Amino acid sequence: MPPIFVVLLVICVWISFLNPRFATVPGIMSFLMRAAPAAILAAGQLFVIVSGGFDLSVGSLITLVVLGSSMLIGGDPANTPWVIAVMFLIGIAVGVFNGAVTSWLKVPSFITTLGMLVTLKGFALLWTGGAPRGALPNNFRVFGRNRLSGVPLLDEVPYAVIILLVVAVVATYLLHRTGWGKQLIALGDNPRAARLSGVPTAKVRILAFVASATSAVIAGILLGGFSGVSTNVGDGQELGAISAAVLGGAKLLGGRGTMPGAIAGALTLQALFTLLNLLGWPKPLRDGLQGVIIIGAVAYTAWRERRS
Amino acid sequence: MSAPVNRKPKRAGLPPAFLFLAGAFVGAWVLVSLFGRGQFLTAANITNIFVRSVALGMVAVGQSFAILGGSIDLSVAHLISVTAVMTSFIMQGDPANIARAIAVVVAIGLGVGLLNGLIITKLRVNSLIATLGTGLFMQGLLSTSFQNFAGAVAPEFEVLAYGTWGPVPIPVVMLAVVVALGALVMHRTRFGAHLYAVGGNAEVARLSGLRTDRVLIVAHVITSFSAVLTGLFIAARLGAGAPWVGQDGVYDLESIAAVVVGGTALAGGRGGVLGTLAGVLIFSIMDAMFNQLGTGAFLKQVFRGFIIIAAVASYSFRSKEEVG
Amino acid sequence: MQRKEMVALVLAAALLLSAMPQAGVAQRVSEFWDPDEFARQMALLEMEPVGPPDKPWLQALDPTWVDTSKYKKDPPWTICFSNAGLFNPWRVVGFTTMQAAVEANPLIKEFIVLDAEGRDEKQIADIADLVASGECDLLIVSPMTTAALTPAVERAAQQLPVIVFDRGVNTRAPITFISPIGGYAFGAQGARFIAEQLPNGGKVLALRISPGVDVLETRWAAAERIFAETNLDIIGVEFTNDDRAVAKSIVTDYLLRYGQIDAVWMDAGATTVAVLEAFEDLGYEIPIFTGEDQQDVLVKWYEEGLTGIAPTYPTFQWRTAVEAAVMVLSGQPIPGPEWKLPQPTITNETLAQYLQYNMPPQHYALCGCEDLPGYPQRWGGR
Amino acid sequence: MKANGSSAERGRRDGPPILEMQGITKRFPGVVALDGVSFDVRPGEVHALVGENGAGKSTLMKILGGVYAPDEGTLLLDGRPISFSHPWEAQQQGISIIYQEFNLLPYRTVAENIFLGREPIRRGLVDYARLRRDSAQLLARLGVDQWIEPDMLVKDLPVARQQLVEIAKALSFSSKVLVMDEPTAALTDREVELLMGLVRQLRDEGLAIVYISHRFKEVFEVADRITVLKDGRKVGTVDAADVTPDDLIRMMIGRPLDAYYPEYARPEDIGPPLLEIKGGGNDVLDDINLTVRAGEIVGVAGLQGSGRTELLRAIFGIQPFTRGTVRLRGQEVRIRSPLDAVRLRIGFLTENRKEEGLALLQPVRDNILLVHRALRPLLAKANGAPSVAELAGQVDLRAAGLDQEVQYLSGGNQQKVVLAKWLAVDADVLLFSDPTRGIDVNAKASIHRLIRSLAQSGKAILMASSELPEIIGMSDRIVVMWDGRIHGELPAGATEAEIMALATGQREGRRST
Repeated sequence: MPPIFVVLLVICVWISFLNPRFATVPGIMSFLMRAAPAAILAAGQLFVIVSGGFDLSVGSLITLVVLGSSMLIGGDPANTPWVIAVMFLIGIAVGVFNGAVTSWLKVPSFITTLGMLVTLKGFALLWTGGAPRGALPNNFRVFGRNRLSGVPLLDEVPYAVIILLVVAVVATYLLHRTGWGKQLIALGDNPRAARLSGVPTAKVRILAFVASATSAVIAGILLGGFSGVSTNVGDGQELGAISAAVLGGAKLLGGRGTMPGAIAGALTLQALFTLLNLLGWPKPLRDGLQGVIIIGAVAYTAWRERRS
Repeated sequence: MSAPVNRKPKRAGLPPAFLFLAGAFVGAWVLVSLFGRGQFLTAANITNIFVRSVALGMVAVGQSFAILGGSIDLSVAHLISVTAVMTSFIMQGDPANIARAIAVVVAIGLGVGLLNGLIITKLRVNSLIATLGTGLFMQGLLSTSFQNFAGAVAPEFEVLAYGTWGPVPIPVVMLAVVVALGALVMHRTRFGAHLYAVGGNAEVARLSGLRTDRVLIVAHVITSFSAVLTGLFIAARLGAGAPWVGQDGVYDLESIAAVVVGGTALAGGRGGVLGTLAGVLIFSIMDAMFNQLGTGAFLKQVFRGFIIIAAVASYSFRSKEEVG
Repeated sequence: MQRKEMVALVLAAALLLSAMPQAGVAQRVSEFWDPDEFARQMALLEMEPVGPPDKPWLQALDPTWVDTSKYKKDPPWTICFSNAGLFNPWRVVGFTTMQAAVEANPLIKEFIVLDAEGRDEKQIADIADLVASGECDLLIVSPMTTAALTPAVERAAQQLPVIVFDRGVNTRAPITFISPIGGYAFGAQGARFIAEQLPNGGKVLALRISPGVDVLETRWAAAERIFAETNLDIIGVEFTNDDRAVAKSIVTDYLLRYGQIDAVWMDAGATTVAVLEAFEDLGYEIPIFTGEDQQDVLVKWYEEGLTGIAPTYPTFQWRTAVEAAVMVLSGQPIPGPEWKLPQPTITNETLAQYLQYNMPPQHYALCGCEDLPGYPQRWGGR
Repeated sequence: MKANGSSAERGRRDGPPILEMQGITKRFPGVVALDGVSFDVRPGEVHALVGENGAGKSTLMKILGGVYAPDEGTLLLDGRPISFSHPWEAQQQGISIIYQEFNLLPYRTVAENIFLGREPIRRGLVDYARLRRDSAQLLARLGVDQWIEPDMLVKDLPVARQQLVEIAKALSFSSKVLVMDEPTAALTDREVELLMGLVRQLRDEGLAIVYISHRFKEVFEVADRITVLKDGRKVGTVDAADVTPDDLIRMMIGRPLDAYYPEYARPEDIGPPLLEIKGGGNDVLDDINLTVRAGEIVGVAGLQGSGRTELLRAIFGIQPFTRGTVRLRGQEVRIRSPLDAVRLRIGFLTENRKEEGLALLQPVRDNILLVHRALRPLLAKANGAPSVAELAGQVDLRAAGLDQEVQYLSGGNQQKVVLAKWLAVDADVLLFSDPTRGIDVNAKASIHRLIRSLAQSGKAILMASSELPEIIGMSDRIVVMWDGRIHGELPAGATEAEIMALATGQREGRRST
């Protein structure tokens, strides 16, 4: 079993030791519900990371989704379905832009998506005039906030958990069971060899950014649902997603990474925060520890690779 | 041998980013004259463009070293906060403490740079993750210990931010000195030449007998040191440091943006300090222009992102390599 | 991973995590605590304001007056404004009101605004820019942080008439500083309400926007004093950055750690609804809370029959800044060097009169904007 | 200086060695690169190191240069044992090396490259004036100052001149031992002459020179002693005066050529033309007319920079033809990118298997299926037909399993994975560029047999190689490139001399086939 799952398990056992409610079905469901947006984002980010790139624009895209939805819906719940559709279209457009600029103009994705991070946040704020406006109706918020009741054995399951499960299965299938996923990993491992093997590198890479952007749209819908309209909702999410993927064993600059690992990485970070919260650590120290942990994880992986 | 020989000598003057700088300047001038209020070409306005460039400029000069070496430093924003807070906390408004405060923050900066360099070279941790980690760690400690503006700088220290030297503001002099020193180190010292080699191709550098680890560590120490300078300047400018000043200025991503807009390749090995200065000035000109055009801050942000992408694309689009 | 390594790692981690000192920060005496000012604000709360009864933005509490005849200038005027930023709905509503107030006044020919994007560093440069441009007849400043902006404002005041509002500066250089009664009154009202409503040992969570801003620091300083005199259990003080997502996460963390919480004291209302939702979503009873005059808070409070209190920090002060500028440039005396505006408090009893269903959720009831051009559409209303 | 030495002139062969390697053994995953090799060189001597690619020359040299540490054995310098953990230490000890792979920074000037790591310092700063002056002197000493100026960027120089910069760089050291690894691979005769003179001069100045080459002409011209390596072992050290080239070949190969290479194609094996190029050209190629038929192996010979590899890259769409027509299986086609070529079932295999052939962190399975997947819809299932196990069997792959990461395979097996990748899509026009470079002798033979059997199964094969024996041993026809053109064509069994004559542009025209 990859190390990250062991770490996750240990932390979860520890949490349930401190807070027995955690080990119950509702406890686990609440935990997964809160971790869902970060886990989905990590899943999306992994597509880009294995291809050898970064997607820093996801945080701002989340903000755009939350603010944009509140603007477009304008308080009328009837607008929710088409607005959600529009958000996915925006996401796809952003993904295509990121991928196309990186593939064809040869701008490193770190820079492309850094530019998009700035632009999208600016656009979202420009649209709303700088502060949250409007509200998200309940039929939008239900995905991030409510639970499906009457599920056998589990009783209540948050929609966010169901969505996470679907995303996890689909993403795992796409990365590890399709020709696209395999070509993506090969592209990240050795772009030149991939190109010379006939891999349509631009198409393959653009799709990775689309996957990442789509995950950001989903995460945005869940986060907007969880807490409502907010201008900072996406801030820093991109670094969290990259950290999660790296904790899950993904190699920055491409060629290695597993979907279950990345999702477990996100869950581990969330579990760690929960644990530190229960241990009474203040928020800044929790962030500080996160820094030490990601360095440690990557150093450990590097050391293991050198040893073998 | 049939391939043509390019006999054009290298170092043909200024880096191409200055073309963009000139473009931005003329563009801003025209736009402000047509649609804006006031004059663009006034001594006061130009001075202000430079003053606005000081904080970002100094740390961006340092960031150029990390990026030129094929590395990156995401911890600078947090180090700026640490520096600003420690400076005013130690100084407590007393000029007698100025030297001690500076000594302490410089020591911290050198230590952080050393730590970044060691984690990257010895533990083989990707620089992005390494500096993200040290940044988070520093910020964690800082925010746990300080929640607010801490102490105050001595009034004499504020000269750094508000004094003038003849008609020239001292901060601008400071920036000029930092850029000049940076350019000197990068273009005229052995270390600079070695840094180009390490960033250009670490394997070639190693086979040529360079101690690449050492070069990269020194580069990171320089980057951190520049963040300390920015931190000192901000403390002087604000009168005190608070644990959020670095992050609020987004000095990590902004400095990277300025460096790459200035023509330094993100992958390393190509570019220079003067380009970075051009990058920083382009951002400042945009600030001034949008101020005078009276359009809001958010529209500027939208443009800024595209400018980063467009500038880098102009350097990279001819490349035949796959870029990730 | 080898099993031995794993065990070693786990043990090391366990040791490290548990050995770390618990929440190591002792609460220091706040530099923002000023007992005299506290007493003064509490007194002002009881006072009747001077000024037109239907225009609270022109009222003043216990005013002294400053002569402004030396600033008299022939209209039309150019008024400049250095804004800290538009980073929350309160500022957006206020700024909208300000722009409308400028438009409503034909004597102002131009209104130049620089937005500092929430950065002290930029605002200092902005103010220098405005002063250097030579176009401003008067400068209004809404500072980002008090200490950082003081020198810049002092400098500007040497060359221009300056009016400061909202957050203050540590100098008497501006002609006047416009603000409502103040943070002590705001913070104390909420804390007293909670203290009255809760039994001994009641669990209270305090949520603050961010540190370092005087108008916010004073709110907590007063609340902290009052809580210290009770037997309430203050389980935590956290910063939300005015972000609903952060606020909801923090409250959820606390509920998971402590179970039911009896009251939430907040220094602003922007995240109030998100905080209450955290209780709802985890199946806890909605506690006693403090809010502000945002419509979303008021509507939820009213419709769900909750118990709360909403001290206000009226957005109409943005309008006051424009009115004051006009008075200064006309040479009329204005309240100064401090212009204290009234600061109404919304309670369960007075709640109904502040509900405005036609206005958006983040609209502030005390905008003082109802008679300005473009109302209500300009503020997003119907 | 002038190249005035005659081949009779020899260096000293007396005195103690300055550098001694004793019983050096170095293992890599899956291969023993060096097995108990001893070697020494004396001041004022040129000691040639010969052997086929994969014999262990480069490994030995990298051990000398501090790149690798030996697993066993000792290094003695001036009789003192030494060990290097970093190339820097080797330099400090006075050992300088011209590596075979280009070791230059493309975006730095010639002068900066030459003195990298040893920039002259004046008052704490790099003395760029002196840097330029010293570089100019070095280039003048090499006799290339009319082509290469100190301020040129390396990336703007053609390959052969980069090689000269490389040589200038090695000369700039004031070293005791100079190691040159195939320094003439990219040079024209004239440049080679210059270099030979220089080597003699350095020798006379008392430098110990290790000269690695497989061009016998040069070896016999400058070497005092010759050491032959084969399969990682030392075959022997001989005085250059005592042996003939034939002796050396026998020592290197250890068996006659015809037993080593598979048989040529018989006329009845050869089918219709699969690849026809008429008037092909681009910035580096011109007037390329070439036909490759099913069942035959066409060898492409030529010096580095002659357009040999560029021809293959043009066909494969990496630097596509901008002129002329290409017909594939009788159909006219346009190939503008590798993807076009792959879609037309053209396969490509180069000596740079790690850079151009393989995704090293991925398992054998995913590498073999990479091309196959690239040709299917993106969202098609990853696995299924064709059978990877069968393909692996077809190329005689030796791996721990199909899930083993290819980074852990030996060079020969890695090349087989690349080959299997193309077999998976049934590519019937295969372009090989130095397919056996850096691979040990047995694996080499096995790959040669594999290539021949592919031809026999009806595939058209175009094989470029820098090794003349390989070209001669494998090709049913040989085209020789010079100056971006096909300078001539030779039938199977042509001699090295015939090929070199065409490759150096000395002889015009073609011999009929």
